[in-house]
Amino acid sequence: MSLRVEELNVAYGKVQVLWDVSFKVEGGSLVSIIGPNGAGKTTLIKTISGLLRPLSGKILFEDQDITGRPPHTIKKLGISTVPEGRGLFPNLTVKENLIMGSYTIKDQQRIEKTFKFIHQLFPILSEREQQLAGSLSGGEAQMLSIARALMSEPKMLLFDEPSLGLAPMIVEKIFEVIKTLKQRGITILLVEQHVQHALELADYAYILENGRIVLEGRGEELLENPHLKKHYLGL
Amino acid sequence: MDRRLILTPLISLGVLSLVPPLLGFNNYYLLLASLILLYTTMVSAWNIIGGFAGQVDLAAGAYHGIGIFVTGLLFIFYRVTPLIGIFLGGLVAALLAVAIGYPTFRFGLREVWYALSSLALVVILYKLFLVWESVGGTIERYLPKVGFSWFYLMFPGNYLYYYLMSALLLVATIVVNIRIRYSKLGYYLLAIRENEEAAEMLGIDVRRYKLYALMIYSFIVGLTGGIFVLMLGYVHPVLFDSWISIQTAILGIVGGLGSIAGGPIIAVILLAIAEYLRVRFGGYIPGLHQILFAIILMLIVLFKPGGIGEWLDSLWHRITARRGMEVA
Amino acid sequence: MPKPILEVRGVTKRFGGLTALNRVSFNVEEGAIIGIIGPNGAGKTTLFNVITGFLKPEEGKVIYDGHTVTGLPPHRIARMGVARTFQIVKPFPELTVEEAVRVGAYLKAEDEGEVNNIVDDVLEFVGIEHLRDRYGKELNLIQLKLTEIARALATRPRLLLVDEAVAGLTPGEIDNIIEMVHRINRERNITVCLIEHIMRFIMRVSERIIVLHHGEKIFEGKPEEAYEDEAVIKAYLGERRI
Amino acid sequence: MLSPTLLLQNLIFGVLLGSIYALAAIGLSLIFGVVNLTNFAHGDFIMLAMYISYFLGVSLKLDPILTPIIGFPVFFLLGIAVYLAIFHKIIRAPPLSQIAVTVGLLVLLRNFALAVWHAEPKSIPRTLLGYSYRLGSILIPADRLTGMLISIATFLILHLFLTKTKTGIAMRALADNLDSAALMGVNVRNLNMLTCALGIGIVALAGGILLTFQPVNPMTGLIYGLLTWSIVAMAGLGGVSGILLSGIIFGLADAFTAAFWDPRAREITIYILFILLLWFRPKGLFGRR
Repeated sequence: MSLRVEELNVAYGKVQVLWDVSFKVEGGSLVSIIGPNGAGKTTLIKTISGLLRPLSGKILFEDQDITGRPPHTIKKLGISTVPEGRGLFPNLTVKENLIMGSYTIKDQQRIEKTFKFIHQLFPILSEREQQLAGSLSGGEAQMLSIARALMSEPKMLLFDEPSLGLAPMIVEKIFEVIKTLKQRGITILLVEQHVQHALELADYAYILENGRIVLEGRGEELLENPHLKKHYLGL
Repeated sequence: MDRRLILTPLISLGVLSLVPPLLGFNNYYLLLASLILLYTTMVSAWNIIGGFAGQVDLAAGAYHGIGIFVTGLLFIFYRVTPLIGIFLGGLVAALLAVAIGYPTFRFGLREVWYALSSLALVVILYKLFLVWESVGGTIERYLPKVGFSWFYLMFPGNYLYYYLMSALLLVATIVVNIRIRYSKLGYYLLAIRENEEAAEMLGIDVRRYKLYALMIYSFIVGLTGGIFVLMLGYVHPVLFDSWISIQTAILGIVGGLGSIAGGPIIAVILLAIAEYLRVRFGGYIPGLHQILFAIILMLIVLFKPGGIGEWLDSLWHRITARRGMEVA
Repeated sequence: MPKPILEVRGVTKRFGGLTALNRVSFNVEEGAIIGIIGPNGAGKTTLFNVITGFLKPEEGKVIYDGHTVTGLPPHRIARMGVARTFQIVKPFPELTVEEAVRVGAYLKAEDEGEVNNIVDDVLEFVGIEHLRDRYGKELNLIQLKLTEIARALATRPRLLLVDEAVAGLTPGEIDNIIEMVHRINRERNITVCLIEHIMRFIMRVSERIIVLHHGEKIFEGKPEEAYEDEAVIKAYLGERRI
Repeated sequence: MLSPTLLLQNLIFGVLLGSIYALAAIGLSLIFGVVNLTNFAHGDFIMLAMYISYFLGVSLKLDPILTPIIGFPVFFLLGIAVYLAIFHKIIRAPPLSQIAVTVGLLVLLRNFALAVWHAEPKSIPRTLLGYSYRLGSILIPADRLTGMLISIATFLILHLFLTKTKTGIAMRALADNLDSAALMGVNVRNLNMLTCALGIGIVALAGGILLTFQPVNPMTGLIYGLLTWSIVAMAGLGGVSGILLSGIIFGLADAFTAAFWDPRAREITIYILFILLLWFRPKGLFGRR
């Protein structure tokens, strides 16, 4: 068992956003959480990564309780985040963004090795190394955000809407990358509104609506599920 | 609401008229009391721009100084009666405020930058009058000695008259506060303070209403300068005093943003304590009263951000609620 | 055929390299309820910001009631009869609900008496009279959204733009909003333009919808037809790969 | 009279002065940019640094230019103390609260100085650098020249720190995006504390240099506060080189006003420049943001 979330309740001030959300992500698997805008997807990612404190509930990573811990300690345990809207450092160069990704790693040799891997995975980033991250195109920026998350050699990756605002061709590419990462054995939690892709890739998936899990099942199953259209399109 | 407009001035005038007999008509105490009322007036006026409109204005020292110089110089150079001079001082202060405020709001200066540029205005005017030898310069210019005169508002050796003038101005400012708070202007200013975009979308010309608030505030602060210079008897550039700006904003914040009673009440109390400290310890710890202000300000902002006004308001609510029950 | 109250003609809005709106054109007939939907980042809120004057488009214009309003500041446009609510609520935390609605009511009222009447009327219409003396900071999300609608209605608009009214609400609360939108339209004769992300909601409210995707209008027509439209399904579900 | 010599003389004066002003402002810029804290008391830290320098100069007979050797570590620790006691509590507070609390701090520091050193201006009795170099008819005061060299060296070190070390890059990352920095594993609290310590520590350098040629009184803080904020406004968070450049621009404005109008009018030019800048270039001259 890699990540387990139990009865999570989260609020911004007086407004509760998540209600009794429970799910689990087995080690090495890819789990998608699908939901429309305002369903609470970003809140969920922020809570797991430590940026938000839940009202109640538990988050367990490798059977260790990480509920309410500050984000930098969670990162050190091996959970890396690709935040909503990339969350890059626009006034830092591409290289510096990647260095920030390896912030928790002390061993310079390991960092060099990861750099090589990143450059294989995203050749475009090595071309743009000295460019400011703020000048990248949407697709490049998303790749940098993923690459940055990989720099710490994470056991688990959290993706918050990686397809947001990207052209269809780029979206294809991004999901290819996610697939590759899954094949390399990284546990992945993917939060998306892009139903098709997210479900195709997923071993297991949950539908989040208005802060509650309303449907769950295996990826392909859900894709064929007549209720999905109802829940998602309102048919 | 109408009752409040009649009751508030009556009650506050009643209270304020008790002070001179309590002080035994001692001239020195009356001078101190008048100063306290003038500073309190500034706090009450600041509430319009700072409390209602939410702009951290630190230019009170500038408008106060303008009032001092316009009233003083008109009297010194042209024997213009302060009856007119004080009014003109307020007017010039308001004109200056608009001249600065129009571009400031036009270019969307807010928060830190508004506060800094308004504080810079005080220093600019101070130095400008220092360099501008024909009206300012480094030597004090004294008001002419005319003896006891109603026409020139000169009452040598009797500060009771100035005390009454200051008291009237304070009460008038509080009445202005009440009038604004429960009118279109007041609601618009509060909406701007709370959320400028939402206010815009409700049809509020944000810039224009901020300017209105700034004009009223600077006009009143200009008037305080006019009365102040009559008591002081001379003009000097050092009277463009940044401490006036800071003191006014501190008391306004401690009193509670937007609270009509909070600012004046807290100002009178703290300024009285400050005067006591200054007289008692000023010889060996010159800045003790300022330290007191600073500590109270920091404590209030850190631990009771609503200021004293919030507490006063809830007290008022409780009293009126109980009265409501008795009626029922 | 009723005349359009709002015409959007070839509006293009760019942010740096990103084209948020690409030559978007459509009309809104007086008295209609029209829905604008699209996935996250489709440019919906940008469109509202252009219509209400918060943003100036690079190309194209917005015509309201026969007058070109592009380039006018938001308060002028509001004065002409356009009101809106915001995707992320913009409450007045330190004002009571009554005072917040009052702020809106001053726009068209002649005197204090009329202001009071508008406030009473709107609070009752929206059904938040019981919240009258509560401060903005004490309200929950649905109460904030209703207050925002009340505030907008108090300006006596002819056109109301509603930006994602139901995000984060429970199904019961959504029903409440749907009914409210119908009543605003029918009883107050206000043209309503809704932005929504959740299709289900928009289907139940509007006769006609416009679908935006990556800043372009990809569909305009009846809601039922949208389900059959290839481009819309692709935009929402993604391309089905073989 | 606009003689070329006079022009050149004041050009040099302005650049020397400006680079020292920039050194006084860089700490404010760091704290404002990285910690995201509006510090109205920055000028009063400069004033305090000048007094500390004066104190060390009088009691230990230390040359003011050398006082930062003691002043820097003291102010570094002071930065940590102020962060933990005050700044830490208002980091997420609205601007008004930050302004109010740091104005309170300003008043405290000013009156502390007033109580200890009284209102009369203090200046250092003597400095090793009380002489001037002569280039033809042009004078280059040694104290200011040394000040500029120290300033430029500091800027160079700071630049290397911010671009070559992990901690420095993390500081810039924090300025860009706080949440993302935390997600990268940065302990935000500790880094904020370090930034405050560094920002206020550098003030000790500036204070020592300033005292070699300018007296200090308790009101000095207001003037330097407004001056350093003006520099930050002009630089617009455009990095250390932006601060150095805008410092020099204000230094030139200062020197030319003093020479061609009136030494007392220096602040008039500087603050009018500041206000015009806020109106017409709110994002600063060199800023990317």
